[in-house]
Amino acid sequence: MADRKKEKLQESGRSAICARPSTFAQYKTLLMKDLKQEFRTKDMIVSMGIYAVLVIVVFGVALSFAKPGSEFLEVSGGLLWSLVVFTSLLGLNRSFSHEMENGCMEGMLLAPLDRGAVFLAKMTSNVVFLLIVEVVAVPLYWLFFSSYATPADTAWMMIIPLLVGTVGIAGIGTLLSTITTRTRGKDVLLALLFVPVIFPLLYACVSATTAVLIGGDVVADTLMVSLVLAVGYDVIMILASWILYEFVVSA
Amino acid sequence: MGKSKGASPKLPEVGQWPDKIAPAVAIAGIVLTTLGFLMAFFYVPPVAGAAVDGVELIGGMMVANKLLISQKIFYFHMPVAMVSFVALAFSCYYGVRFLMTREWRYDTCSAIAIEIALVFVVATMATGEMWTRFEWGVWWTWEPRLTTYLVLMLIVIAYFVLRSAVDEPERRGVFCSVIAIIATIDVPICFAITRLIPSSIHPVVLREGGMSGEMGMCVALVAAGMFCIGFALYRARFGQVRLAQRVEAMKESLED
Amino acid sequence: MGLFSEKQELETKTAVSSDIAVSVTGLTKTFSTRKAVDKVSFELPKGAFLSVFGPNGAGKTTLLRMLSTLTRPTDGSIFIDGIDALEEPDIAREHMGLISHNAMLYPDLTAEENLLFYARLYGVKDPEKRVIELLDAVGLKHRRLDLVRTFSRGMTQRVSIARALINDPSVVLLDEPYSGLDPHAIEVFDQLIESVREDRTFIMVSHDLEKGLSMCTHALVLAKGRVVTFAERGDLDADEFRELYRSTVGMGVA
Amino acid sequence: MNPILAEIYSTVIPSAPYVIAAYALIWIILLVYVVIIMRGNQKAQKQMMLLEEQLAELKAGK
Repeated sequence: MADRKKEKLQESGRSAICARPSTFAQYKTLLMKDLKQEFRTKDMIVSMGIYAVLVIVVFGVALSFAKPGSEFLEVSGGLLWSLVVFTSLLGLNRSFSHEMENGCMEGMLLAPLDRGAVFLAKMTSNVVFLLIVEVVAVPLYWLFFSSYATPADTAWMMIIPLLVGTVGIAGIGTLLSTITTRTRGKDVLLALLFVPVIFPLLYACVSATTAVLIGGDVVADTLMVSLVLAVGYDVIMILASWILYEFVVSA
Repeated sequence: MGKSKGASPKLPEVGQWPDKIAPAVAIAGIVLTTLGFLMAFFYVPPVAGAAVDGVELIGGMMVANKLLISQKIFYFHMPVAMVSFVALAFSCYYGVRFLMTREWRYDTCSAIAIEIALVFVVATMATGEMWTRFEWGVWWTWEPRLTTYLVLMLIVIAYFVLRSAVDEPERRGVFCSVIAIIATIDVPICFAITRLIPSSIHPVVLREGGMSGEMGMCVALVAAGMFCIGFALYRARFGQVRLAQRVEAMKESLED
Repeated sequence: MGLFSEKQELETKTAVSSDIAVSVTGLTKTFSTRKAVDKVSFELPKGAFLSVFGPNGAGKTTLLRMLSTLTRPTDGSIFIDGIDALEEPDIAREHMGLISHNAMLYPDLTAEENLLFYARLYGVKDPEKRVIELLDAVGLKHRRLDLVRTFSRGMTQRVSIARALINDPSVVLLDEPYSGLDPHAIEVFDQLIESVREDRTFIMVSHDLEKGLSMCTHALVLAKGRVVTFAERGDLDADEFRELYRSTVGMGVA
Repeated sequence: MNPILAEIYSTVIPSAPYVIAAYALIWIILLVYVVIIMRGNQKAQKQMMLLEEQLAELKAGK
């Protein structure tokens, strides 16, 4: 029915110059805009990067009295993920700053645009920025704490939980930051909403990362279970966010 | 998401059938919980604790373990937790209804339901806290059940902070409904993940184990009682909030 | 023949003859208890210019936001070019453009990038050509590679006009476009509106009575969300209208 | 009481305060909520009386 209607409108001449683009095309346009804007101003990446380094410095001071040894490996899985969570919180808070500046959010909503495309584009851009910061921060973490302990040789597998976790964080984070971006006291509110909701993903990713860092037999059982659950969380939550996004963005 | 054309669906309102049975349900709740309380302490045998080097004949049974009274907390702890989940599920249901029809009444119902959930989660945390304090001698352990309730309480608190942070009614309704839905999806996942992933640091102590017949019956009795109390509280709060809203509406109509 | 009968049936379904550009019936918006817009109805022929007047809080902006599909009305219907804006918001949006006091442009993108972004969102055929054409029309072709952040308020507003016209809309909504513009910028703005006026319908919300009256073909006065008067410019006596306007604005403020 | 029996019941006394506290807390929390509802009702009723007076004046005044 919709195509026939579209044909009819073509004939009506007035909006002849508009051929409604496919959702993927709109997704690409939105994503390109986000990336171009961010790589030009770089305010989100730079602030997240500096914040991550500062968090590592705080960890350094906090652990300066801990005696090095294998226990450090058990702890560092959690430390890494607290670094990722707080850095992504900072990034998510600013993810809509460009949109809010000149009322551009409404400019987007005026276009015949599938709201899901907005969600996916913003989520993808958040994932990209988070990964860039993680690629810098995680090796830096191990550099600074190399004197404490060297992780097991399976440590490179840490990339998998990091990836799964970042996608989950960006998914849910985009929905929650769309909610909190227009409210008072938005940074506290985003953290207050974000941490409990992301808790299961965090729990699974920390256990997966710790298993990978310690290596040996622990890897076998916990890693697979944790990753499967983390991916499960991602799928459920991102689907729910995608469906709910339409209500939230046009509220 | 078309507008609901035609007669607007029958909105939950004060004075409908639930309000007629609310007082009776309240009394039933009180009766059932007191019965459950008495049953927990006098009818159901205490759970066996650590072994004792010796045997004693008590009440026609050979007892070789410490008898734990502290486990009695469980008979109220579990039902209260169940009610809090059901209340959250109701809040999610009304949230979905609000998003579909944008009727304000559903937003009010969703907020009240999650308020009931908060009351019962706080009760769950209180009883859980007492049990942890005695069972493991510490005020808090990151044991799966406790952490899940903590996460649930945090989300519900976040719901109310969000509710007060947004002024515009339409936007507040949509945001709060979405959070109620996300919370209802998130909590079961919390439950599952914290149980399925064996946290290597300290193994999950599965205290409940099998429930004997009497224990199960007692829990069921208290649970029924708690559901009645929860329902009665919901209706009472709903009546009070509706009265306040009607007063507000009158104030506004008198102004212009 | 099938297609033809199909078209016929579509026309009658929307029950709006083709020369009516905007038809609004019984439009209402209630925020919990307060009625921001209360049963507003009017019809505008193609090419009309409607000025909407009224005191603060009369519901002018809410009305405009509903017309532009940014806010969902609680009740009533909106037809843009015969399309039901509530049933098919996306198709209605293809026919509309909005110019408001905030420019809806990304300060860190250049004027050209901003317009290209919106052109691609609307799916405009051959966006580059269209963007250059529009920027030329608003006299900013030579500044198209500069960041919008570096533009003056007047220049930003002109790029905003170009943005609103990117999809060649048949209905253009103006939400207090003059706020923050100096006299020269206002004059340029008016010329631009005049230049694109043929065969397009405009709805403008503004406090500036003289400006609104001079440009409009229809006038609508709102107070407390309800229509006070809706009249053609022709059979409107200017002084009587000013008197009416002053009384409604007075009543609104009390 | 022979030692074994004493040991069997050894946990009862120490656990008593916690059990009592647990049940008391539930009762208190529910009571607090009921009080909140009642106070809300009273506040609303008071405002309603005020409004009725205002309405009466308006009617009388017209």
